[in-house]
Amino acid sequence: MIILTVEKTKKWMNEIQKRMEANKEQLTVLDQAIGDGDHGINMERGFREVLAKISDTEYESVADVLKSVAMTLTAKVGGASGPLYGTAFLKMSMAMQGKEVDEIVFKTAVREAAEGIKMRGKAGMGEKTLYDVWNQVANFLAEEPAEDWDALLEVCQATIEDTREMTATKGRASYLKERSKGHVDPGSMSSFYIFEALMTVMETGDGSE
Amino acid sequence: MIILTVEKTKKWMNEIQKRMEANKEQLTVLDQAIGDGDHGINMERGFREVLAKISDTEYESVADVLKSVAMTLTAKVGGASGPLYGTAFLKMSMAMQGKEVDEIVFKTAVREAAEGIKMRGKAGMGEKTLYDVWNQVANFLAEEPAEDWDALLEVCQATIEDTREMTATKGRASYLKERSKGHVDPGSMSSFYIFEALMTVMETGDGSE
Amino acid sequence: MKKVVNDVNQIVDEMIEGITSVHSNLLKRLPNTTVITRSDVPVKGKVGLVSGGGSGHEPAHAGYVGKGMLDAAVVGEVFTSPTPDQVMEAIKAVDSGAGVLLIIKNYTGDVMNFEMAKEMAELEGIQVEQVIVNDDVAVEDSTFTTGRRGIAGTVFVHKIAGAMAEKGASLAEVKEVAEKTIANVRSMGVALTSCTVPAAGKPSFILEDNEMEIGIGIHGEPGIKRIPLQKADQIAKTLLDNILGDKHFGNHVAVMINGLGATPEMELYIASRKVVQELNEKGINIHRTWVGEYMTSLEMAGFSITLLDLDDQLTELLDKECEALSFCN
Amino acid sequence: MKKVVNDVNQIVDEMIEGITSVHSNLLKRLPNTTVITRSDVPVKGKVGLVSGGGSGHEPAHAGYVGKGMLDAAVVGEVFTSPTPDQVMEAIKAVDSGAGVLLIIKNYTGDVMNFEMAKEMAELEGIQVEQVIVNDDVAVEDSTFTTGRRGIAGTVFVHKIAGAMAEKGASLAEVKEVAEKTIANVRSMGVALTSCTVPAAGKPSFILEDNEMEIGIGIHGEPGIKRIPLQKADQIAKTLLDNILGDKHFGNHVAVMINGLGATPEMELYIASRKVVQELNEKGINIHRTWVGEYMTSLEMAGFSITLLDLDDQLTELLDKECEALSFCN
Ligand SMILES: Nc1ncnc2c1ncn2[C@@H]1O[C@H](COP(=O)(O)OP(=O)(O)O)[C@@H](O)[C@H]1O
Ligand SMILES: Nc1ncnc2c1ncn2[C@@H]1O[C@H](COP(=O)(O)OP(=O)(O)O)[C@@H](O)[C@H]1O
Ligand SMILES: [Mg+2]
Ligand SMILES: [Mg+2]
Ligand SMILES: [Mg+2]
Ligand SMILES: [Mg+2]
Repeated sequence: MIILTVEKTKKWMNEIQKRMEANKEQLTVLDQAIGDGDHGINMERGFREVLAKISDTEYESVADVLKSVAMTLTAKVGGASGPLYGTAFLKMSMAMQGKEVDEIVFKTAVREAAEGIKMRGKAGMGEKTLYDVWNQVANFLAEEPAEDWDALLEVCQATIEDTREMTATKGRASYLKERSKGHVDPGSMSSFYIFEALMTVMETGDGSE
Repeated sequence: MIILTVEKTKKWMNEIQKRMEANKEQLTVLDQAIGDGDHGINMERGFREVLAKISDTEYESVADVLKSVAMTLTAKVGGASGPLYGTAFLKMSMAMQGKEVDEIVFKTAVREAAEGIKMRGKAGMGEKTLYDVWNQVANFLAEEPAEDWDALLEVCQATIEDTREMTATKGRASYLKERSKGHVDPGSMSSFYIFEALMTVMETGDGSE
Repeated sequence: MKKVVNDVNQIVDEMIEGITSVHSNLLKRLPNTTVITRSDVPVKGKVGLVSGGGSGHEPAHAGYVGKGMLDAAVVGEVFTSPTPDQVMEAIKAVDSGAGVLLIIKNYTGDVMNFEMAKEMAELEGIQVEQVIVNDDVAVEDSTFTTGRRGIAGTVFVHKIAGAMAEKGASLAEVKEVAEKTIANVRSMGVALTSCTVPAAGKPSFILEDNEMEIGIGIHGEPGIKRIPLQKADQIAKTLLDNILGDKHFGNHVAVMINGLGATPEMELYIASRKVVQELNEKGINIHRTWVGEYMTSLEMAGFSITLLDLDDQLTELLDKECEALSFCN
Repeated sequence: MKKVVNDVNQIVDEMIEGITSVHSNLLKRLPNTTVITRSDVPVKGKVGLVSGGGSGHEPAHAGYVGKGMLDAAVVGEVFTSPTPDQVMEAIKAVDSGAGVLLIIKNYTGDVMNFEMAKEMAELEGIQVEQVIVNDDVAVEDSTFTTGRRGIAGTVFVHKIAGAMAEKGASLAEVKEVAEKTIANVRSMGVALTSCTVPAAGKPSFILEDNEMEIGIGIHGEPGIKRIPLQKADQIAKTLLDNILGDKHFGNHVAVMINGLGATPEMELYIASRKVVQELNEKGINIHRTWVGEYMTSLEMAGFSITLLDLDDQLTELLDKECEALSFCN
């Protein structure tokens, strides 16, 4: 069964953008605690630009949309999150190239995205970065069907909570060493919104209305 | 009758210093309102230095003490008040040169001090400066005996109150134009302490205890 | 009050030690004074240039001491004019027989203290002249009052008089070109926050979160009015309009956008952009623009704009090489 | 938040316009980019030097663009690394065939974005090398973590690599001397107050009236510890001791006392005085000390100290003339 179409993908981006806008301050506050206080600003700017880019463009395939998303994030976000999310969406696009996006393709794409993040950021599990969320989501999808979105979100949420107790060893929070404990990783939080947005799209039909 | 001796003059400076120290903040706050917020700091520093200078020095005459005071104020205060008070005490010293300080000499000295301030500061009556106080005190002494210290202080106080309603045309407060109204002139206030200190010395005997 | 200091009573002394120990190749302190001079004073045959004032305006004035600018800077307590004896020491140290020009900012205290020093120096047979800088258009220009303050425009006076003296001009000639510069320079500033005099320990005034003070002085003296915070372009235009409205400027000017202490360079350049745009639109050519901190007010946030009307002589002197730390590059 | 701005979303754009319109003789903006270059790039036969990073650190990095230093500065959003496409534009603009060296400060974002640009440029056949500055001793030096931050010491790397490139050295030679400089430079900072990212509108962190943060990063990242405010001499000694304890320094160093934004020059010199004293006592010769704002953190109050261990080659390159606005005089 095809689970992502061009329209649905656009709607996904739309839903992400709404969340980044609504949570811009929350993400920034999280980043002020253990980073440099710009994560919400970066994400809001990035997905605003993504919408501006994709809204009026006709796309042939989901892969094409996601390539556009990747390019825009890479060119407009900057910081750590720009290359990481840029790479994630680029890897998804590459995994979907020439294919319709059924469950198998989707699962492979998420795994590829997680691997891309790992390659770009040189971070492994438990280093208190957004890789934690992407990797756990990819792990979940390897075991479970891609329709139990609630369960998937629970995984995200649990991982975010896990980052709270971690000592950061990558990214800006690593400068804090033990003092980074007790704070949720901002990038993990923004990743949560990406999957939450996806769930919303998945649960409300094909978005072709 | 001799009204100022070397000892009494030293005691006068002592009393001034106490007041400048105690009112350092008040004078500074007054200067913050219509100036640059350093008048208390300047006066406290100046008379601290005066005491340091005169305490351990033997003087032949009141004129010599006051010359020392004048030099110290001129060299240690700076700003507008340094040259003005320096000049005032220097003119007093000059008027007392070679003389014992009886009432006549004292009165002449205060008038000379006021004229010195006028010459140095190029300010006339009603320009909202310490000249107002010195001039009114000199005027009072021209009419009244130099023993009615309470009345003299009343003159000072009334003049200070008068400065409140004036629009400054000299000194830093003049930049404020009408906005300088409603605030007492800091220099007039410090002049008040100088005369109040004098009164204390006059009323507590010859200070030779 | 949060400051990097040891003892508030030693600030000036320690600052002077810092400046002269760091820049010992260029500058020296006259022993037991608060005077900083070029290391090679007196410069033979050259008119000596002395300026100074209260401290808290750094890099003024030590930053302008060097070949082609000042010979000496006399440093007072924070925001307090230095005393006559200190100015006198500076005059004696820089005089090589060609006389000395005092460049004074128009504040009652500065004028009186420098004038007393001038009188003392003349008694010792040194030829001394003075000029009084009064470039701040926020204050009314009146002979009945103290008149206008000297602010950032003073730096151009240092530069131009300095270049003239370096050329070997006479005291009268140096004074003349300094006075021409003063006649041609206008400034005005704005504050977003107050400064705190270290010995006072508390802010000199309070501006609410949405307020700014237009026409601020460099000692935190109030300005023309207190109004709601505006956008950078609007602020820059207000200052510029006041400056251009005060005097007729020709079509060739030098510009200074001067940070008052805490305003990031980023913001100074945002304001500069508007100034350049406005002058371009008015057909006024900008010879050169200086953007940075030149005449500060401790850690005050805000900035001033200065315009100097140029003729051929002023342009040539402004462009001459010099070696003072904070202006010459 | 009180800032001289128009629209928080246009800050970077307007700042770049301000810088390039004021200094149009020296600098230019590559059209439709956030890249500022020397007006004469590419310089024939010379290795191109590109640096950059988030904005908010002015005068870094545009102030270091000029003959003898950088060829281009790539400007990101406030405290946010610029994107690969912008870095790529800079690389293309400065490459004259001799290759390009990227001088990157060690932040995850900067490293990733610059590396992506390097990959892109290599695909287009441009020879690109990179060095990563990590001078901040407040952070542990570890290969398992992100490692140390690049802070004010970066300016010395710009200067020395720039002088080497200007001499006509090869890309490998320029990279080698840049790496030597990185190996020889150490810094550490302290904050007295926070900064406010304009788009965030609120201070990045809160320090109480009696607190300071030792080991602060230039983006307001926390440091080693938060302790009660100390005297200037004590603070300077703590920073210096950490630096000297981190590496063996020879007896010939260059020093930078770098204001983070809102700290008056007066206070920087008070701290400098202690640094000079301490080094003198230790018998370490100071080749030269730079005091001023070189690598800021918006309007943060505080400062950093940088020491560069010099040998003959580094000394010669450090002393070479250059024309960048904020370092060369
Ligand atoms: N090496 C890394 N690998 C994976 N994710 C990282 C890495 N470094 C940082 N991150 C993620 O990036 C987030 C910060 O993003 P952002 O604030 O936008 O960038 P910056 O740190 O450059 O300001 C962190 O919360 C973390 O999740
Ligand atoms: N021209 C003047 N003539 C007489 N008194 C003056 C004059 N200018 C200023 N003053 C007095 O000096 C006082 C300010 O002294 P102070 O604050 O120590 O100096 P400054 O104004 O240089 O900071 C004013 O309150 C006023 O009384
Ligand atoms: Mg961040
Ligand atoms: Mg005052
Ligand atoms: Mg004063
Ligand atoms: Mg960032």
